[in-house]
Amino acid sequence: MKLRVQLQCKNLHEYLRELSPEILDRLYNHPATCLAVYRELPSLAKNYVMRMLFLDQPLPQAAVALWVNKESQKNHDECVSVLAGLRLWHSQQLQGGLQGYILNPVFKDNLRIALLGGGQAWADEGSSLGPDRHARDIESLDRYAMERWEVILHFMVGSPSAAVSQDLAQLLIQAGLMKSEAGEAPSITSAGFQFLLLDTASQLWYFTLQYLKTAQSRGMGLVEILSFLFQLSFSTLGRDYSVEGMSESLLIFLQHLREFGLVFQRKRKSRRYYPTRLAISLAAGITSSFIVVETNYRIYAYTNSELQISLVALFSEMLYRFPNVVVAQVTRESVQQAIANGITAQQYLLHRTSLALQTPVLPPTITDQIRLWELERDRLQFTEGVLYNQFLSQADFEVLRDRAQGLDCLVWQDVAHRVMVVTPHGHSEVKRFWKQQKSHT
Amino acid sequence: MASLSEEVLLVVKKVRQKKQDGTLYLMAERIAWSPEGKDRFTVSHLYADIRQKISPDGKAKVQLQLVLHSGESTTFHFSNDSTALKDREAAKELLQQLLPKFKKKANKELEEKNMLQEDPVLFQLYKDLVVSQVISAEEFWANRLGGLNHTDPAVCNSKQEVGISGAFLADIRPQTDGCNGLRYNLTADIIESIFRTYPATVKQKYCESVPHDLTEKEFWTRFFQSQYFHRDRINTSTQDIFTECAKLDEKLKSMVVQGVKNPLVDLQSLEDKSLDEGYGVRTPLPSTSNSNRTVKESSNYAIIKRFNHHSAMVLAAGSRKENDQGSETSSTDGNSRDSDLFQPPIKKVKLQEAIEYEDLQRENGPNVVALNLKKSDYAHGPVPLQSLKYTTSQEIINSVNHIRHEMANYKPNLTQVLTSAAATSAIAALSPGGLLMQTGSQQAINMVPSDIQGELKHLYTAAGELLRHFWSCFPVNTPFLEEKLIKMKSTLERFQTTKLCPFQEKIQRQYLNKNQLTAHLEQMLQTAYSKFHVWQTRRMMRKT
Amino acid sequence: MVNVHKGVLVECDPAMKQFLLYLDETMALGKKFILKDLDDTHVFILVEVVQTLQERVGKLIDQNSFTITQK
Amino acid sequence: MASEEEISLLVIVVDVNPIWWGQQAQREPEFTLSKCMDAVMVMANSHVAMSRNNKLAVIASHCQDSHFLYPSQSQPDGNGTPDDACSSGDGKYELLSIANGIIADRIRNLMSNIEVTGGSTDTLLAGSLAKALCYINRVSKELEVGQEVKSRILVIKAADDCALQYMNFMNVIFAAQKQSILIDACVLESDSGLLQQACDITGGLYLKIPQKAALAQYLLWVFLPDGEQRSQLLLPPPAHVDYRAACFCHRNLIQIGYVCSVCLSIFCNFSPICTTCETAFKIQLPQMVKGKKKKFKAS
Repeated sequence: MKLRVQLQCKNLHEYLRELSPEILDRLYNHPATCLAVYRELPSLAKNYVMRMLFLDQPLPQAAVALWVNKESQKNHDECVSVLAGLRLWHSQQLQGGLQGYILNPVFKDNLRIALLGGGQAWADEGSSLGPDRHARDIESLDRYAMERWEVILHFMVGSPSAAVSQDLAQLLIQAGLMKSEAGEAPSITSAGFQFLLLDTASQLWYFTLQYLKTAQSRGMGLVEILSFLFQLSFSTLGRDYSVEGMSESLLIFLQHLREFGLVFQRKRKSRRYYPTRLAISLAAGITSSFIVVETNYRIYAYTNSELQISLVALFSEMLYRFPNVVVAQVTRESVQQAIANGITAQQYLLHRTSLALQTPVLPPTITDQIRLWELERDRLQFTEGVLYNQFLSQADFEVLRDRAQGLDCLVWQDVAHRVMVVTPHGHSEVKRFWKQQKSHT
Repeated sequence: MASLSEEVLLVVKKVRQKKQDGTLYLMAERIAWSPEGKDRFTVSHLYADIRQKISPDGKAKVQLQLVLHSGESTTFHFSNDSTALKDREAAKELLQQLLPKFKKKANKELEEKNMLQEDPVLFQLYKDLVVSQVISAEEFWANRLGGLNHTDPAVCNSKQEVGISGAFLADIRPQTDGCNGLRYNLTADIIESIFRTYPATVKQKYCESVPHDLTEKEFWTRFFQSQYFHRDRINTSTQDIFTECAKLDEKLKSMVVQGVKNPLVDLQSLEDKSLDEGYGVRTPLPSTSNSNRTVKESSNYAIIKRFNHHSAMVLAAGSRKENDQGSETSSTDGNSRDSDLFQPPIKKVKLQEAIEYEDLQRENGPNVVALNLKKSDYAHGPVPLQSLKYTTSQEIINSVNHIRHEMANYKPNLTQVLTSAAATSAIAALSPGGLLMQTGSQQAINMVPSDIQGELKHLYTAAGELLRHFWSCFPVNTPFLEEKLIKMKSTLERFQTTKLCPFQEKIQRQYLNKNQLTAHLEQMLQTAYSKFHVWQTRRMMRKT
Repeated sequence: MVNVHKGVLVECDPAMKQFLLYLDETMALGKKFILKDLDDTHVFILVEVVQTLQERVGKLIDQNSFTITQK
Repeated sequence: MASEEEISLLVIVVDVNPIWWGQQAQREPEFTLSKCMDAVMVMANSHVAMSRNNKLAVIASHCQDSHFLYPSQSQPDGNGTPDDACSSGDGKYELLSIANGIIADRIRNLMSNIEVTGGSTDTLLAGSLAKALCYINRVSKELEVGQEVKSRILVIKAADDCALQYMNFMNVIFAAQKQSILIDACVLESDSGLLQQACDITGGLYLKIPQKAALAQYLLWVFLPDGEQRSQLLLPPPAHVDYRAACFCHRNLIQIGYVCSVCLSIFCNFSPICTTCETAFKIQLPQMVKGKKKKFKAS
């Protein structure tokens, strides 16, 4: 009886939609957030926002509805709902009496600032503290970022070399990606496995979202962090920013980001930091594709990253290793094992697809076989339960059956033979009920 | 009896239908059958409905089967032992004469039905105009069917001409009557095909001889005799009217002599001739000198020749249809026509169209000659002279200084780029119905729901139809056209009041200012009216 | 009188069920473990055998399966 | 999120004819070149802001030559520190502020050191368009394997057409059509036949704005959405394009005329010798002229 944690990776939108209105409104106080949110909108909605950007009074909804032609009415409705859902515009009573839309003023002003300026600086750049003696070029930053990130992943797959701070390990555990029995080193969970399969951007997002979830618990302002994050994602690569005027919690946050490799900071105490590509591509991902799968179940992985190889090794058995390529074999055992680790064939395929070099990514024979292998595992389905049988009368059976259904703890029933199975936790309740039934009669 | 008003052409007693005795009536319009002792018809078919009649021979029962267009069929069994055959023949004869009369009518109605079925738009139109009494069905169809044949030949030509079965003569299974004579029963179709096959000879003969000097029956008897007996005699008796037909048909020889010039179907050219037959001297055609042959050979040869001739004629009949639309009544002399039918096209052309595909051709561009232009302003291209407002150098200097001064300390100041008021006015101009969204009838149509659009479409088709009728009356040179014109005018007005106005009111009610939808319709009607008035006034003047 | 067994409800395809019955009567797991044969896709079995049963089934499938790939 | 969307490249060609703008400034001081440039920048910013992989180029079309305002040749990709440290002191998205900085900088330089030689006073629009096409071509060449670029050109037209450029202009238009590049035109002052044809041929939008003050709004409304967004929106209907040609002899528009079969010059009445290429038409009889007479493509 294995439980499958389905780990879903939301994008910015779904996340924001879950936030409470007041948080949203507070979020929109920062141009960066507005810009980020704006970018995530569906294209039609973007145009709507742009069209209304310079308006101070509401537009009649009827007029707005006539912006699109009939064919794309559906998209229009979608956009309207999205804009309303994110509280980007409100419907407002026009003097004429009919309903009208008006952009959320806070959002509008800050988006304007982001586009046209006229506000105050997001954060003062490093230029304020003169040129950096140890300035970093973009390549080194990328290298830094990737290795930092891979260290985390390594740590998750438990390769000895990788070591992360206690804080980070804690975070991983809270995120449910790893679990640690008291004492020994934390080990990866099935959720963790699935996490490994995501592409970097999604990993980043999942991780960040997990972080944000726990943010309050570590006494950080969600809004503050988010805005900083977005601001980071809109900063320019290879440019240094100063930590002047950052609150304590933000500084802590910065340290975490540093550990994830989202920002580069030479020393803990150094006054300037460089955002890396990871941070900037928080909204847009970077995927590496390096795998070729043949119909004879062979995998050629063109990589020499330890992590990648160990990932490949997770789900297939290694045949040969060369300096820049690894040859592996998808076998029933390997797939079974992967599935035993709680990865559905779907994700398995997805992962392969996301990494595969060129389309058509996976030969159908392979995909089908993998699905079959998955099905193989659940020939038997076990459900714990308590069996009731040998009822004296149909009436008794039905009374009890209905009761069980009422408590919806009924697993299975056979009216003809007056047999039913209830879940264990339902059992006691049902039994009590049965007792008092008998006492009545 | 129910309908004795109509004249009864033939009454046959003792006719069974579904194992029941009764009487068969052939009337002017229909064939009917009433069971014994009843005074009403249980079976009654209009001749128009009858597709064909079948009279199976050599059966124990003497039967007559009628197959209708609708597919079902009725079988009458002539049970009067003594006269059964006679009765049947009589009935058949009569039907023979009657059916063709009605065929045309039937076809026409069928055509109308089919057109309605296969063309929903037309059907809609039909409902709009005819069912709602705007115009009568006759007018409607008069134009339609006519239109079919004239306006778009594509439709009417699309029906492929059915050729003649090569064995059509053999198919007339002659029945021996006791002593060694033969009975042929010719149907209209057979006769038709005979004419098509021998347009030159037989038809001509038929035309000139049949009505007056001999009856149809005799004619055909002779025909067949000549067909089957007199052919293989070399010397044909002169009293046979078909002699010169034979002469005419001799031109078959000439065809043979010409041989097949189309290299693609010429089989002889394929077989390789070794020199030894005649040592390269072409052996003379058998047909030219058959005197030195034994009778047997010649008779065989004659038969073969007959066959060839026959099939040649059949083929010719088929192809003749293609190049003249069935007007061989005019073609009294078939020979010229036939011969040029068999006139072989030029070998080269044939070969080319067979082997060359123009999409495989690579076009060799014409060698280009450099264009030497004398006038410099060629580069201006075909653009009109715009009124150049010549700016004096002073102005130029001023403006340049001005702009230079302005831009010298230019600093982008985007926040003030647009005032809300300006934006609003711009949006007003850009919103549907606004200044810049005018001339958007297609936008207007986009805004109304699809059912309205459909309605409008129907209105348009209907109006178009009526207007077509209206304008087709011009120039008005016959009284008929006049009164039709007047009728159409009133029809148009009726159409406007009954159909257009309600629609307009409706959309007025539902949508604010969408009358640009119907503006064009209105306009069309108005033009028609004005035209009508002009015509009327002129007529008045002519009257006075 | 109603009587009650604790156990595990197994749902499977008829073929698998036959296999289970076979295991049961041949005492393959050391004892009889099927408490009640409910219908041809359901059986009710003892809790403790589930683990071993799964292994047995796994073994069965392994026997039936062969490697498609050659190294 | 890691979706390989296609890059959408917008090239804005601004007509900065100094003479026209100078006169314009004298005519109505409330809408000057600087205002226009502001509007253009707003348009540019909103295009860039729309999506991470939207690219931008701005070309100033002058009466002697045409300059790239953005991206600057020094940093082709454009996102780098500008020459003068123009930083987003005002909370603007850095990329944008940098871009705006560059643009402002260059237009300033461009306009401040112009000396008008009395010769040409017309905007070299055709040249600028050609430049735009070349740039687009270069960008599409520099792409990685996965991505493809959708490009369009937005012309902001101030001064009048120049007949001299007709040929080059037409060539540019048809080149653009071949590349399936939209050419949009936003006309400030007087309708431009050439641009009308350009838009009609390449499937772009042509708009003559009624009030210049709201230029930015018009740009954002009509020209910001790209191809597939336009298919969903209700936008101003295409203007009726006058395809009538003017005869070479009197330069007046004609529906039907005589076309020289050699050099395709158009004449409103028949002459036995083409005045342009001096081809003599061998015709015995004047009524044989019908042979030479072709119906000119009428709108």
